[in-house]
Amino acid sequence: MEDKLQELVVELLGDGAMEYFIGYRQGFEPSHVVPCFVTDQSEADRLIWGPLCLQNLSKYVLQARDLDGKVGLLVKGCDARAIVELVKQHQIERDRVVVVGVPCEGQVDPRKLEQVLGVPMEQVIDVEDAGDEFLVTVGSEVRKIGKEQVLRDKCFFCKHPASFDYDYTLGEVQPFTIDGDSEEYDAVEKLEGLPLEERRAFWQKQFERCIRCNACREVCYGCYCKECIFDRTAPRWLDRPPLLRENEMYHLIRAVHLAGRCIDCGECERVCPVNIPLGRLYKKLQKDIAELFDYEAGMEYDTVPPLVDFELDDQDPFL
Amino acid sequence: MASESSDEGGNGYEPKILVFACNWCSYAGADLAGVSRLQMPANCRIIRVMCSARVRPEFVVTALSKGLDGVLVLGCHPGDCHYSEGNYFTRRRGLLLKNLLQFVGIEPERFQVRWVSASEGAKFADTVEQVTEQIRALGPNRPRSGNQSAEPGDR
Amino acid sequence: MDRQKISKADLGRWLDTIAGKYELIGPTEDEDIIQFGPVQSSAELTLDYANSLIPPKSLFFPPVESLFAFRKRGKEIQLEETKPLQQDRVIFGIRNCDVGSLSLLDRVFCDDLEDSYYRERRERTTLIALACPTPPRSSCFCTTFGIDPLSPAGSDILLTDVGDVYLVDAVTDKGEKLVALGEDLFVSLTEGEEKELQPPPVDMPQLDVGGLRERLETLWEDEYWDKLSLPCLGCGICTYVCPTCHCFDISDVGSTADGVRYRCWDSCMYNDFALMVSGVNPRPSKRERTRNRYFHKFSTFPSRYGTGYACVGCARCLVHCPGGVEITEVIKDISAKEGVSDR
Amino acid sequence: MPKTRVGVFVCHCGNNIGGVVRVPEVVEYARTLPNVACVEDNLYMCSEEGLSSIREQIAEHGLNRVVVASCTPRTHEPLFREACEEAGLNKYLFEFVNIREHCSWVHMHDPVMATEKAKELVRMGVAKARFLEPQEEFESSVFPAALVIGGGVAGMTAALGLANQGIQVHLVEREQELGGLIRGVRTLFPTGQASEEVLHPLAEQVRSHRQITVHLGSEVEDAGGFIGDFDVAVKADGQVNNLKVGAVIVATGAEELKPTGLYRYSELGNVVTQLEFEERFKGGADVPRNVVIINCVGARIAERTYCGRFCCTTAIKNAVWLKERDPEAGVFVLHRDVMAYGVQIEEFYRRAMELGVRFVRYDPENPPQILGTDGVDAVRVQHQLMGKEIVLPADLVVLTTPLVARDDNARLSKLLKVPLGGEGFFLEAHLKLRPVEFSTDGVYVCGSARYPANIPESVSQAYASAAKASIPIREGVVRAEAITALCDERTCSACGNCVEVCPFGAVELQEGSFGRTAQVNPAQCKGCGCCVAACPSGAMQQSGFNDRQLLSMIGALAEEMTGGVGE
Repeated sequence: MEDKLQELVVELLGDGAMEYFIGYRQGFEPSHVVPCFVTDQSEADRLIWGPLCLQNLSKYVLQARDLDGKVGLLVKGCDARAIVELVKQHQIERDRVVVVGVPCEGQVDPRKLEQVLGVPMEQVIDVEDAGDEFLVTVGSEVRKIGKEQVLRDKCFFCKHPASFDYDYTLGEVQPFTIDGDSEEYDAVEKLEGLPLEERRAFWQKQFERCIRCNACREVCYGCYCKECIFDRTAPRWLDRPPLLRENEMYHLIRAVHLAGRCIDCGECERVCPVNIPLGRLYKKLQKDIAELFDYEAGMEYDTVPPLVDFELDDQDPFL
Repeated sequence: MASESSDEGGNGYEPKILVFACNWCSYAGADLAGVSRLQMPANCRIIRVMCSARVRPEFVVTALSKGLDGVLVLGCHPGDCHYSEGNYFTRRRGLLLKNLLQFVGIEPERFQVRWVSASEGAKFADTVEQVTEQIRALGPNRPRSGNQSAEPGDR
Repeated sequence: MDRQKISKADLGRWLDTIAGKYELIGPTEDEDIIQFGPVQSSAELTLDYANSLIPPKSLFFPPVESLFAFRKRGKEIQLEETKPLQQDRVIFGIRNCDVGSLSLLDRVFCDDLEDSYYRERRERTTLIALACPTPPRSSCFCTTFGIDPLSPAGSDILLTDVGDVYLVDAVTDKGEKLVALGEDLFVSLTEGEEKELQPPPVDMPQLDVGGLRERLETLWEDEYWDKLSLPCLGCGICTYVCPTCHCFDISDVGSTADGVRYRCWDSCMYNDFALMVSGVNPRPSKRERTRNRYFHKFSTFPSRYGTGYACVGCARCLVHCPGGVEITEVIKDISAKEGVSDR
Repeated sequence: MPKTRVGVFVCHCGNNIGGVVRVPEVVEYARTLPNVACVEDNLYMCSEEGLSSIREQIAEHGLNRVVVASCTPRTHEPLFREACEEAGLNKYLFEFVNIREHCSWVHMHDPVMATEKAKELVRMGVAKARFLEPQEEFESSVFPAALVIGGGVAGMTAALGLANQGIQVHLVEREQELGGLIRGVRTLFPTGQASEEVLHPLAEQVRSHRQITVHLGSEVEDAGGFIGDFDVAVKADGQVNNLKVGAVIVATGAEELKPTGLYRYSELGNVVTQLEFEERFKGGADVPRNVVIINCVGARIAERTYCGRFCCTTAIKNAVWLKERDPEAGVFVLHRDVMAYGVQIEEFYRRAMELGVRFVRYDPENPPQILGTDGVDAVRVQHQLMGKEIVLPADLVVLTTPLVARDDNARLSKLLKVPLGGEGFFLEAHLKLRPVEFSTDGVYVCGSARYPANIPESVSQAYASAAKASIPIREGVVRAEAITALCDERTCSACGNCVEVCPFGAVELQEGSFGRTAQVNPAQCKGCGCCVAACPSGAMQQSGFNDRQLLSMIGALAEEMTGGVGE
């Protein structure tokens, strides 16, 4: 599949069909995959694809808006929904992006993999998708690990493994099975089920850790505001010091802003250097929005986002 | 940060509650309560907005974060909005925000939305009474790391 | 003091003795994150770590600290200065890259413009460095910048794991005082042991940084920065995990009557970092900001303070950058740049 | 930029505020607030003395923001804004703080808390005032025509009131005939004049007036727009007629309560309401001899607490009519109290007694009983004064019921965006100060649509509403309050949320000097602020209610500096 991808990129760059292509490459060590910007045909051989290609690259199309030509992008099924939302939210025109879909059969959560293997990721040389399991090379040994042990949480409940509205595709998704009896909203419901005090304690502990590096915001496709409300000085919504209450405000307000736009790509949680389980916050909103307003982000170009829409008979608990 | 009245829990604790009231219905309802001399607890402070849909959720989060004990958003009854549709947005935002705040452990009583029309002076008074008592029963909105007590560093 | 040893079993007892007299700080693990934090007893420490996520610079230059509280009563304003430390403290387990970063930060905070908060913390802290495990992580490159992961330079005591025991090098008075606290636990090495108990040599990739600064300084207008900044997301992770970054912001939080003046970390990667009141931003795009970061590390800082490069090879930014901007690649790329004549 | 200088003016409102809130304490407190340059109090801030003190202080202290802490902006804001303007200060640099309706009147027994609250409200007001900005009002033209809904006495009078000033009027009447409720009334009290004598000339004037277009058998199907520019769809016989008008008068009247279930009404043929009585015996033939009239039927009860106001008079009128045509008739009026207010009606009441009408007070706890099987034979009532039960022979029982709001009011209230009160009648902007206007500009009310009104009342209200409605039409332009939304195109990222939520289609994404951004058409914007709350970045703001102003109020309440330290 990598060959096919590289050939396609060489061709598209050669035709002038796009100015550059955004995919993945290996970083400083084999298990470290980073975004790769291919501006020249000669660099196309750096492109890779595999279960460690975690990033949602959609955010990068925003900075390509000033280009004269198009930008090409490798998207997994989940990430494709960000493109839909960006088009819907008037941030890009669909025909300015060359969407290359890639069949994804699940991504690896490096933290889970480290635990299962008992060795740090730096010793992992390769991870290959093999249907219901991953083939993981550690040193000279190849180990088979069931997907259910090491999949990213979001992949368990993947509803959209196939690319969505692509210009080119690298293949079809092969069906695969995952054992396990967890449900999509388990983590959210577990928290919902706790007494209020415990929920509070849980989140306070999370928010307290936040160093406000803004990585969750910067990586998020939906955070495309020219000037973030948190960066405004008149008025100043948020004090700069990362005190607990400021951090809590930051995360709650961000959640409110992303409500109905979050496509659950999981980037915020993945990049958080202090492991705040932001996914749970966003999953909660996703759950409520589905239940209350019957809406899922990123699925269609022509639906109205739920918080700028209403029904006359919306639930009304407010007396 | 805390005023004398909201310093401590227990006896003598007086919650401080921020109320947003839409100009056309709820603010008028509050005026009517006044004209009718309906007596109520003195814990609410009204900010007048033209429509309840002007109340951005950030205001609610900010107010609670800054230590106010509760936020009450009042609007026209659904269907009666002066601008036809505003309070429908208030309703959706309110639903979601209420759930979100509860999810992170903020008592649901601290953020409430109610519909009060221009003729419902009595309902306004009752609402103020109820919400005040509910929040009084909860006690002070525990500050998230007060200014002086912040323990910086040690990360 | 001569090189001594302490058995692994006794290390905890010594640290607990220290904890009775000092504030003891060391590596702990919580939510899968290694961080340096205060502990009551050695049992709370973890020894299974490569390095902390947030560098221990945070113990001297905290992510957020109150400088003073102010209170206004009528026309009168009272100030209450914050005491940086309640107690003398000991940091156990610091790695040599981070020890190296402190000597760079000392220049920033203690040279001509002294920062009393930093200085007090520095003076009242004893550092027990722990030599790095072998082999080092594949990302580490501290030796590139002349840091020896097995040297006691810069710390008060160096502990080196050589199997059942730690070798102990107390190299300062402060260090010797600590050793004295656990006197009977420490045994001097025999001559045989001196030779025998040696950590294996560190094998680490070494980058060529000779002439890096000179070459970099010719690249101010180079297109390289455009391409390099493409994957940068503009978050502050690289600067927050960097042991040598030291930019901060000061702001007042509180009411008009009561409040606190805080200092907190800031990041040159933020788009509003250099924004001026007039609305002018001298570093308007990621290109300028990325360039600034590397210029600062490899040119501005060395020229301002007459030191080596402001990088200690800890590799934190390399590992944690969500965009995959790799400082090692930058060093290689700059060194490989051709066709630009030296100034 | 000149330094912000806020003047705070605290009103005692006689004893209304000063009797509860310790005004001197509030005044002293206000002096300590940031940017406050002067603080004054006055017994009545709205008096000429109070207003001139505002004007003088503006000049003396170079005030560039004014805060008045007194009653409600809903009635008094224009007055204080005008005072500011007269002193050369843009009226949008004025902020109102309500310490009467929202404070002294509702915390009468707690002066300590009320005073604390007043101080905080003033603090919030000052905080907002610091960030107020001068505004220019947007002018729009007024379509020179008016719509009057309802062709009764009130509607016809209002239509004539406008038409006689040369204003084009559309009069919409649901029935096929003009006249409304009065068409079913035989005579009018206290003169006893036949209703036709009033109705026919009035209807004729309306019909023949060249400025009035009468739409009979018509109903308002849909309405939209705003003062100066309403679009109204009027439906008749399935045909929709679209009208454009600048003002609307609601004169839809009310209807008589049909007291089903009370006093065996609708069970017995000879138990009727007053209007049915007048209709049935219009010609004066076959009038029964013994008539018992029961008042307060379905009024002043738990589910309908109000007094119908002229039901008593109606009962007296018909009792007198019965007695005058047959002095031997037995006419009893069973009542709870007799409301015969004013000189003429009191006189009329006395005349009824002189004619031999017997007034018997009954106890609502023990109401009169209708006796008889196929029809009424007699009425048994506990005579409160005599303290014993009496049985009155009756050939006919007439029930006096109040007027009730029309069911259709709810629909019309939504279309016109005007409120209804608790009993379903239309609710005016202010009982005393704006009795024929709604809060919604350009819509007015008169007659029994508001509350049961007799003919003199309906007529005077109709004149009043016509006078009010003619103001914008004759001026030809209205100035919209400058509270519209405004997009900062520099920071707008064109997400389009504002476009989606705007109820008026006033926001569009358009190419401008900063690329594609949201842009607001001030002529269409009604200043609700929906779009502002929907804007994640804060690029969209509302004049007079911007984030900075509101956030500074929240901050002031929480005693924080949010909103920035004063400039």
